[in-house]
Amino acid sequence: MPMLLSGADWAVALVFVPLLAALACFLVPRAANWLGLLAATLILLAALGLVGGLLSEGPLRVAVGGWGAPLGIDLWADGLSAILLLMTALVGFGVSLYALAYFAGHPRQQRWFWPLWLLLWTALNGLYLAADLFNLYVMLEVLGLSAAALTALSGSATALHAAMRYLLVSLLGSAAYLLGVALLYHGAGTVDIALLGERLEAGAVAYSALLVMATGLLLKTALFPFHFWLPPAHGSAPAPVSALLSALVIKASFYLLLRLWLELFSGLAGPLPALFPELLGLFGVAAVLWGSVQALRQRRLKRLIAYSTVAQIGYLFLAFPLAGAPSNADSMMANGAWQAVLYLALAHGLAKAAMFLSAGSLLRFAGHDRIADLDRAVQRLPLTLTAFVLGGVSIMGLPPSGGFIGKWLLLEAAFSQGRWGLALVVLVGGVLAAGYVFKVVGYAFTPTEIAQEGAAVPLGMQWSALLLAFGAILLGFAAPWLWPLLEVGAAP
Amino acid sequence: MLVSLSILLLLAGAVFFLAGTLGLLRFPDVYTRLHALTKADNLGLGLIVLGLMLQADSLAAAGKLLFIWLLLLAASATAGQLVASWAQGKGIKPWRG
Amino acid sequence: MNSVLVFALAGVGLILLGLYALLVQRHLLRKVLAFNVISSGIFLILAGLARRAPGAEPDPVPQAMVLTGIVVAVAATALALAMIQALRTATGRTRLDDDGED
Amino acid sequence: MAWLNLLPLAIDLVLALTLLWLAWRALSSPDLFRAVVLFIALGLVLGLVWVRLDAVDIALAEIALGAGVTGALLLAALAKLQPGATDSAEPASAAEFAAALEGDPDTPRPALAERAATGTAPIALGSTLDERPVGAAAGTAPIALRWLIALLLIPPCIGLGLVVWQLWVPAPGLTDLVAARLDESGVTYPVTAVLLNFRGYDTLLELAVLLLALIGVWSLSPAPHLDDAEPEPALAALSRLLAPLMILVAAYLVWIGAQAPGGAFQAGSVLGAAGVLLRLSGWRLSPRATGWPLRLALVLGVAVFAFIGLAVIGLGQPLLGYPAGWAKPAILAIELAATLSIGTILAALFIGGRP
Repeated sequence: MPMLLSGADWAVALVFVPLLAALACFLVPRAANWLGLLAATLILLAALGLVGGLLSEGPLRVAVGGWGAPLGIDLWADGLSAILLLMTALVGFGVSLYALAYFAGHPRQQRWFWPLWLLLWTALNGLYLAADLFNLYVMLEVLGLSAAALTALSGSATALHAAMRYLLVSLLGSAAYLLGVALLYHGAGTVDIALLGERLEAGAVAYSALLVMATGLLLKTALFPFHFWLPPAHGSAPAPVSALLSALVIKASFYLLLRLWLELFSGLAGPLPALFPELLGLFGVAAVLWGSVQALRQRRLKRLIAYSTVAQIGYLFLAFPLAGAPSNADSMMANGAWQAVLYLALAHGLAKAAMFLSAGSLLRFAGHDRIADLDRAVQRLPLTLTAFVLGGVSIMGLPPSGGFIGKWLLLEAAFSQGRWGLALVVLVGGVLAAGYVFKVVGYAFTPTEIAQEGAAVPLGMQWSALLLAFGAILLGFAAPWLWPLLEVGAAP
Repeated sequence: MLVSLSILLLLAGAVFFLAGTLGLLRFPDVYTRLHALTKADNLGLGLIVLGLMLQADSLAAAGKLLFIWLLLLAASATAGQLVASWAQGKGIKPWRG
Repeated sequence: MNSVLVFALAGVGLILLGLYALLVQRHLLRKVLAFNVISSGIFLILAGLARRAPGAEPDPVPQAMVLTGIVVAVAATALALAMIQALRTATGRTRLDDDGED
Repeated sequence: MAWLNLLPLAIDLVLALTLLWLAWRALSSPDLFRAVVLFIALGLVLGLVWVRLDAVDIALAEIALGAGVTGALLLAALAKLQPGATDSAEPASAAEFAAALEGDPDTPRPALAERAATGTAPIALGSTLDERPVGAAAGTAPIALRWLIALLLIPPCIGLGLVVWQLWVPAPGLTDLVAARLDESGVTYPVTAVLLNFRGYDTLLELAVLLLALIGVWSLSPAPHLDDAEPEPALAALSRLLAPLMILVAAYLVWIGAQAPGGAFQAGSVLGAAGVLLRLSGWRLSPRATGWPLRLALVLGVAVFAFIGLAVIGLGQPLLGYPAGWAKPAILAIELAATLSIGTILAALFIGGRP
């Protein structure tokens, strides 16, 4: 890590590298592959640089334009945002590698994939770095529009249909969020999250802002019962896009909800802030059960993985009732339930990306993604199936994967508080996940009556998926490196 | 004095707008409606602009108002022409009796 | 009662009308119209309340935010309309199937 | 004469009710064309409301973008969506006219547009523009569901209304802070100072959103083939007259933005309207220009903004922190580039589809 650049410079690079690369890809489509790969590498470096900066300098706050909140816009980074930035960089890098090979046969899709994906990446990085509610709104819109356009990339009727619905949901979600921003601004005279945290008082304004913002963000995060748009969108997009949507995009709105809850609303007095986590937990339980059962019933591989995402989103929300009332702002991330959430989010990001990428390889190989006709895919695409299974191990929560650590922390929190019901849901969800992962694996071992022809799958597609799957497993060993980073608390 | 003249002009303009609106709502077909729209409106707006010009702070402001009216004349004349020729292209017969 | 409040409350009314139409109407173009009406309602609340102190200069920050919001809404509308046209070309339909709830 | 004090409030009440009525009609009208035109009228009344709220910038943007560009986009889309619509250029050109008519906020346009709306709608009713299905309510949800949705929506909205009521206490917001540091911003008009300096980061991303929408539109489909039929002579004549004038107005709006309402977005939409007008009257970009020169014009705004924002870091300034004394030229350069890009993007969005 060259010490020439400070954490602030890395933060700026995280937003501007993908933005400028997107412009360059749009301007010179012929060079898009190389520009995209270059940008992905630089972003990965910048994310590592930012992590290094945080570890040595502590939490970061950058006043854009030098004005400082509340007049100007601030960027901030603490352990929570740095970890999500790092996950985004890792998954984004893996998916970019995959996309090089995947889109080689689709020049039209390739041409638009890169600028749209790099703008999506700009929005993700910008969102994790933003300390300003209105800036977050703009980031959410960049995110929503680019995600919807990417969903429609293949141009098929189902994809367009899913993308249209996704776009409407996403726009409605951002509008609800913006309404909350308007109420908070007029209630407290600022849109800076840290300042708002100091000024916001319990009352009708704060509660209504919480309700509309949470509704908008839950809609975007696709928590049950707002999940209806997710399976078609994630199931019909091109495989690299599905991976990005499932692994990264829903995490962004989840992060924002978590951030708002931690910084603004959880400390407020009153019945609503007490009731709110329980309600989210209830939705989470329903999501785990409903998503898993639906995943078991699917006949198409990508649909199955998409429903698995619905279930895994549920786990993230089980932590809300378990986290309890915050004792003070600094120890929030020392709370076992929040650590569990972060681990689950990371593990899901890596594992789900690996699974969707594998599904894309299988689709390329067989020309379809009917689970029943996988026809000895294990023998014929061993790398891909390994990636799928390793991702599945993390989703099931088997040791030593990252998913295991996350679920373990969650169970620990549930047991220590005597919340047996929630613990049971965590376990049942794991069993159901095992059911749908092994359903796929089982068919992949079975020969079908009519032997299936297979097309060649580029090695780049296979290895990049495997890389991400290994990441999901290795995450289980990464705890000693992650906790110190997580303790880099939010900047005051 | 100037103010009452201005008010008079503004009111007259409003009357023309009202008449134009009535014509638009009550006239039987596209061509007659266009007639109500373009003629009454151009005159109505002209009167209102004239009334406002009398109250303008500076010559420049009055000039701008006049300019707005001229632009609107050009635009509404063209729009009227476009709508009419489109209707004719569609084979819509002018209303008779 | 003053005009600022009147317009802010009209903003709430626009949100209500827009939400209702978004849920009830099936033609996608109408949903796009409804989304724009909702946005306008939110803008009225955001920038309308910026003029609360009587006689004083209105707060420029929410005004700038609404300007940004209007541009974003236009961009979103353009993308949505293009998507509707692509959907129409691909399927011949201008509404979402099984569209009761969203 | 106490009643004279109540007159402004009465006017505002009438405006607010008109707003709601137009919204309701626009959203419930069975004829799509009528719905769109009513929606444009709604945008124009909203423009008046913004003037009443002393938000002239928003009024300009609302009328140019919210009513004008959005309306033109909606009508163009409608023309392409209609079953059996062959001559898509003409309804669109009429639409552009409705939009071009409303160029300036100081004339009593809403009444005009309202009448233009009701005036042209019957034409549409007679033609294929009507999408009214045979089954009366097929375009909406079943009646029971509609009631349920309405009943479910009303309580939260009443709650929101109460919260807004509660928020109606004089609060300065950031007015004083903006005023205190206006001198350092390089411009003398507060809204422009917020947009391009204090919160310039948002504006940069907002430009990126516009570009993103265009990339999305281009990724979806190629541009529709426009037949090279002779344009209306009247339209051609008008566009020859208006296009140079609009470019002049755009330049004026950028320049005036430093001290009064105006700026890149309003100017850009005027420029975009000029482009649309030229296109409708038969003018085409030469094929050589539709490649990278066009793309360069599209990205220029974001690129110049980002470049200046990053270059100042090399001078020891924070991101987007213009050095003392350089704020005004920097903002002017950014606004000029942004205006060009916004105009090009809006015109390209109207045409729709990649070249």
